[in-house]
Amino acid sequence: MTATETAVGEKSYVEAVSGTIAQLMREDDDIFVAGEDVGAFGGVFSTFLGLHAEFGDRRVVDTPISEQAIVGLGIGAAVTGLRPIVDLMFMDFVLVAMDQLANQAAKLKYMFGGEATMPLTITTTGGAGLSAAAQHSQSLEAILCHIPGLKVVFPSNAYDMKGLLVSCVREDNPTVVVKNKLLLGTSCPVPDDLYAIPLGVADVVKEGRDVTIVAVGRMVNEALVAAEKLAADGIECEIVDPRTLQPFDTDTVVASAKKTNRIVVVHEAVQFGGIGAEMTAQITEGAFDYLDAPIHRIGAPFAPVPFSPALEQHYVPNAAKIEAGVRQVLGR
Amino acid sequence: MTATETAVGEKSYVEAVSGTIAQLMREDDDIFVAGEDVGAFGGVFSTFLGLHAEFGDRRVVDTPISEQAIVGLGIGAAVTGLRPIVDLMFMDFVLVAMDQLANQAAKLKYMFGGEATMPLTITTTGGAGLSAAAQHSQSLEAILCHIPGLKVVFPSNAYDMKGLLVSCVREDNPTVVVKNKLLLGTSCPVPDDLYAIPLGVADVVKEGRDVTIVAVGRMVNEALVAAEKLAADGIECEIVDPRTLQPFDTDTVVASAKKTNRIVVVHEAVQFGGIGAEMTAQITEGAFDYLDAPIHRIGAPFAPVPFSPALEQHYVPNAAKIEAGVRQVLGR
Amino acid sequence: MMDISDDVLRDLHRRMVRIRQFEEGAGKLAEQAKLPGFLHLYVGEEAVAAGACAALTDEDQITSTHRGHGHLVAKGGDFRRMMAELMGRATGYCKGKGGSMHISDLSLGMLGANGIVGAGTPIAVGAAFANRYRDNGKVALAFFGDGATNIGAFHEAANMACALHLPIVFMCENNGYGEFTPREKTMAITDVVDRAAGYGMPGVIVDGMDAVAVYEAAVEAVARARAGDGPTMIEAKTYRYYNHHGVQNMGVQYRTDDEIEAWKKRDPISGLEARMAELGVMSADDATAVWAEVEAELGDAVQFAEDSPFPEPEALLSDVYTVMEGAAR
Amino acid sequence: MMDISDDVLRDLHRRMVRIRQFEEGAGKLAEQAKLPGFLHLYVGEEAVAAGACAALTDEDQITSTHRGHGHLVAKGGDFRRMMAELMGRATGYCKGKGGSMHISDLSLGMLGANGIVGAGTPIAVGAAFANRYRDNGKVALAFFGDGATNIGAFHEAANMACALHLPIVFMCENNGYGEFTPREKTMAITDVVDRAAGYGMPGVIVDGMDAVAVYEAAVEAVARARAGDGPTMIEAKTYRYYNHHGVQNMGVQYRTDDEIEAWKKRDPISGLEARMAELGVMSADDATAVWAEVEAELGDAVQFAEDSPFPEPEALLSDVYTVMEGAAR
Ligand SMILES: Cc1ncc(C[n+]2csc(CCOP(=O)(O)OP(=O)(O)O)c2C)c(N)n1
Ligand SMILES: Cc1ncc(C[n+]2csc(CCOP(=O)(O)OP(=O)(O)O)c2C)c(N)n1
Ligand SMILES: [Mg+2]
Ligand SMILES: [Mg+2]
Repeated sequence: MTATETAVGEKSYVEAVSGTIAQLMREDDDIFVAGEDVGAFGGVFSTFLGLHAEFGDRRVVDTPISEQAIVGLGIGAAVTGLRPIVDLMFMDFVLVAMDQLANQAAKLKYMFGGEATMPLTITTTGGAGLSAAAQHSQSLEAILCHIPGLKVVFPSNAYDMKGLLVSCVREDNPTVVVKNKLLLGTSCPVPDDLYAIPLGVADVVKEGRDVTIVAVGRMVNEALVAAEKLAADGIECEIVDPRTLQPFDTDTVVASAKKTNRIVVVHEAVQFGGIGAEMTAQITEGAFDYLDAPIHRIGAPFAPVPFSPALEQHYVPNAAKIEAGVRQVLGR
Repeated sequence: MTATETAVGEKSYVEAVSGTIAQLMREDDDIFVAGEDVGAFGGVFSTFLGLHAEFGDRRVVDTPISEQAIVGLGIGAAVTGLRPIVDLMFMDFVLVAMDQLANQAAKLKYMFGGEATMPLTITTTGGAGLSAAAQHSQSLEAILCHIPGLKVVFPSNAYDMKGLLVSCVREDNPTVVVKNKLLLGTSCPVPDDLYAIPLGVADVVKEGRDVTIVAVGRMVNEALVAAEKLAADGIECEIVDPRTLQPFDTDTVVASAKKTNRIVVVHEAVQFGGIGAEMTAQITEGAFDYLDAPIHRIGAPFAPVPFSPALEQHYVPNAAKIEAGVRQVLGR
Repeated sequence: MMDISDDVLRDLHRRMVRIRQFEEGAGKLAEQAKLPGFLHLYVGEEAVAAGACAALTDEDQITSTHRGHGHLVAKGGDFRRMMAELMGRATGYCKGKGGSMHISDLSLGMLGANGIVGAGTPIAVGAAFANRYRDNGKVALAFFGDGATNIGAFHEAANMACALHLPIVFMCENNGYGEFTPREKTMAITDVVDRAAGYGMPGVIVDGMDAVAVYEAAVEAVARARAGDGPTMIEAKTYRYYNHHGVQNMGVQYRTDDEIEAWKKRDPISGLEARMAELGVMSADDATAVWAEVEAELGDAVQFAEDSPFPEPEALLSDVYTVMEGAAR
Repeated sequence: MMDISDDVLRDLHRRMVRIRQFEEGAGKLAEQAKLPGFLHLYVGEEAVAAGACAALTDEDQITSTHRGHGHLVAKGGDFRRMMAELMGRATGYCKGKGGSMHISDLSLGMLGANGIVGAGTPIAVGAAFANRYRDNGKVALAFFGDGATNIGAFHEAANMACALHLPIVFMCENNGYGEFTPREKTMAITDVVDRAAGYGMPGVIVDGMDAVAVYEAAVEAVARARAGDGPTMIEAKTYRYYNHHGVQNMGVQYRTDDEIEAWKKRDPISGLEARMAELGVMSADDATAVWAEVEAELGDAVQFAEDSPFPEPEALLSDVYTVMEGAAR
């Protein structure tokens, strides 16, 4: 984390979204926000709270329930020079707007031979844990990362949220910022001033020599809990948070693999075809001779997200599963 | 290939679609076909030719340009007892219908606690090579394979097309059958009678001891060409065609990896996050101690599909790239 | 106006009371934190589900929305299995896998609540297609909100149903809001039914606080569909008493108390009770008896649900696919 | 009827002749297998693009379709860069990366042909939003086909534009077919413009074989939009002379020769030439001169394209992203 010389206060993940957007909007009139219930209501997750009161109808726009047109609105406004921030309330709704995201926003510049710029930020909220069931709990980042032209960030805490959001909004390419439902209420020290965390740079959250845990989003917290338990047994975990999933910081992850020789990758998404598969492939490619054990992947099982808490708690990866995974790759 | 005791004739990949559907429709009135231009016109790739003439308006239905409603039509009809075959003309249009596919068809049974059956077959046509550019050339199977509830088949020749299509139409779960544009005109001996190739069973297309090439769809042909060239140098390639990508036949692929110890995986889709990443991860998990070299992945580069033949020819993986990949994993 | 029999009036009343009690009961349980997940209550809109479903046979199909309990109750849903589902129990309609937003009963033709706005409408088109295909005389009816008519899936469904001339009824529950945003901000028209002409189907507006009015319009539309005369759109002007989800009208004042009170004065159940009393069809005692009966049904269902086991962890991996006899995997 | 100046008539004529010649030229090259990929020709529909774009300024934006050459030509597209793009050359509008289906010129406000039916319309809404946001007086115009009005993206775009009261014109090219399927099979209405009322915007039908009629309607709609009075839908009844793609009316007889001939009798260019001759605005010689001039422009463009290099393989990986100064990667 690069500290800046400004006041630092405890801020929640939610404030890291709404407050940062407000700061960015103050310095650039080209930025506007559009989405369902983002206006006076402030967004169903409160991540846009206060924006409408400060910036009014012109810059904070309630839209119809029209995910395709919401993204299209962003594309058309971005390609004609504005810097839209558009919200898809739940990450599951990305699937409703998938053509506009993947066939239009992602490809437009390339199809036009480079002429266009697309400074479009799409925010959305993913993840399970609220008994919101199969259509309101998904983690679909692997799908987005497979589409050339998009960039995807997945902040695991309020500090990263602010820094990555700043980079995304200032980026001239379409970005998707994934908020996590269970992180919304978490907080950590966050500088008051704007600062940017560059896209494509992983964060070594914790150094360790025995094993590397590559953890995505909220799983970073679970990895920290697991690491603490393992430390009691003398096992030192290194934890790498990619922060950006597309572009992916292969170098940092591979360097860590070369150092520890044993790897666990963990994300909330379904394991089959998840971003962990790509990570596993990249680490195998980049550090084959350094690996002392098969890379252990942890993701959700091959099922939709179940409703009942009795099932959902077994569905979502957690510290216990990470701990077990680490013990497995270490053989102890 | 399991041979049946019936007449066998040379049939094209296109006939393997249209002819097989006709045979299936003759024996089961619950089967119908719906999609854009599938009626009297026979589909833009002729894969539905003759069906309307034989079965008429009731069973072969031209739809509006409404990919979401086309899939929804299939879902509603399947859950009330019919066996729809619905067509999404180009695989790129899967993205337009993604909510109905991934949030509805795939999850309905699970969300309903198992009560529903969903005998829905979705056909679509993917792949590059026709200068159809970024929105008419994609291979998006990795996205579909990441969604629990869908099954995905990717036939590499007319024989497999027939047998897999039969299994899909008779399957009580939603399946996606991916036709490949450049394979449409290819042909091979195909039994006249109906036969089923079970879903989830890979085909060892060619045995060999030096290296395993896991090749998806049309890449099987390219792998065969590469293998022939390599054979001249005394390199014996084993070629595995997964045929079904979801469920994936891990056992056959891992067994081959344990035998040859060196692996190349190849598909047309973008390499980052492609199904090859999942294969690589699974092979690493299942045959870690057997691998003598990093698994070599071949896929499209991280860019949309370009229009100009001058670019597209370098975009799509081919025999030369496979040959180079094999030489790399063998170090010779 | 149709000649409505006393039995129909009693039937409409009973359906509405069942919805009201189920929803109020669910709301109370939610306040006690006994219901996980989101809860979108149907209270206030009972006349729509009751009127529409009374016009259908048990075999006819409906598709529903995120606000689906009322639809399932109106179609004859079992309180026990519903309440168990809302509590995430193994005895629930979906074995605890779906919850409030995916509640369904295929045997009653209820093809599922749906968490994706508008996504049920193309599925209803598919059911209607199957009905026509089999010539089985069944009709499909799609419930959806005013907000849902702004989404692409609804449009494609409405157009396809008309193009294929299917036996279907499009039943719009216009409660004036999509979540916390009033209709005026999201569409430039006042009456959703103005969209019907663009698909080539007739459209009618009914008072969605009047179950009889909804019933009459639905009977006509269902008859049209059954006769092979194609789709109809009905717009029922209605109102939800509670918040978009949960039981409080919490947070930002997106609706005024006056507005809420004005609608409550037109309550569909007390309205019908008054009318039935006037017609001599139902005395105050009769009405009380219905409420008491349903209250007992609810109490039993809550008890059943609370006594029911949670699903076992193994259940996580079943029901993803239908297991095929003799198939690989 | 408006008072149309002689200059406007000449302008409309010239735009149409440029489209016709470009398209016939492209068709010939396709027959010689010189054009890779799909080719969707605009021949027959020239009056729509010409009339609409003549009503726009150079700064106004358009979004287009798979059948987009005509739109770009009408907006002032450069034949050289267009032809080079169709041939996949590095000198083309998209450096050979987009081809016919993605041809675009942002400097002319042409925000791209589009391979996904209907997908351009929400993008036009975004451009219109930006115009209003900046209060720059510009208007966006979305071209789309009759078939496109059946897809969700169109619906969402039309509704959103009306809800937000944006400066936009929806220009429907109703040529009676979506690919090989007649309109009658895919919608239950005859006039696409019947959909306009469902969004709350005025809708007008014009003769799409008459550039002046299209122009007049477009001028009015553009003025409305520019004045802040919101969207308009225009339906131009027109016809494509060639097949859905390619130059032959090959394969299944989905259209009769009689039908094609009847429309050709109402050819938009010869129609306008006759009218201009009658009005004394353009003699036969004048007309011939225009054709000859454009023919020379075309010949030059074809030559330019054929002389142009193909893109280098390295170009494959550029233009995926805008490279950010000082950014990681
Ligand atoms: C595609 C999609 N977008 C957004 C949502 C979030 N959402 C749930 S209910 C709702 C409002 C729906 O409004 P309406 O259709 O009028 O139904 P009502 O809630 O008023 O009954 C929204 C926006 C969703 N579930 N699905
Ligand atoms: C989403 C989508 N579905 C299907 C297609 C295939 N397709 C290309 S053009 C076309 C017909 C479009 O009809 P219309 O909008 O009337 O335009 P026209 O070709 O008549 O100008 C179709 C179905 C597509 N490109 N995109
Ligand atoms: Mg509503
Ligand atoms: Mg058309």
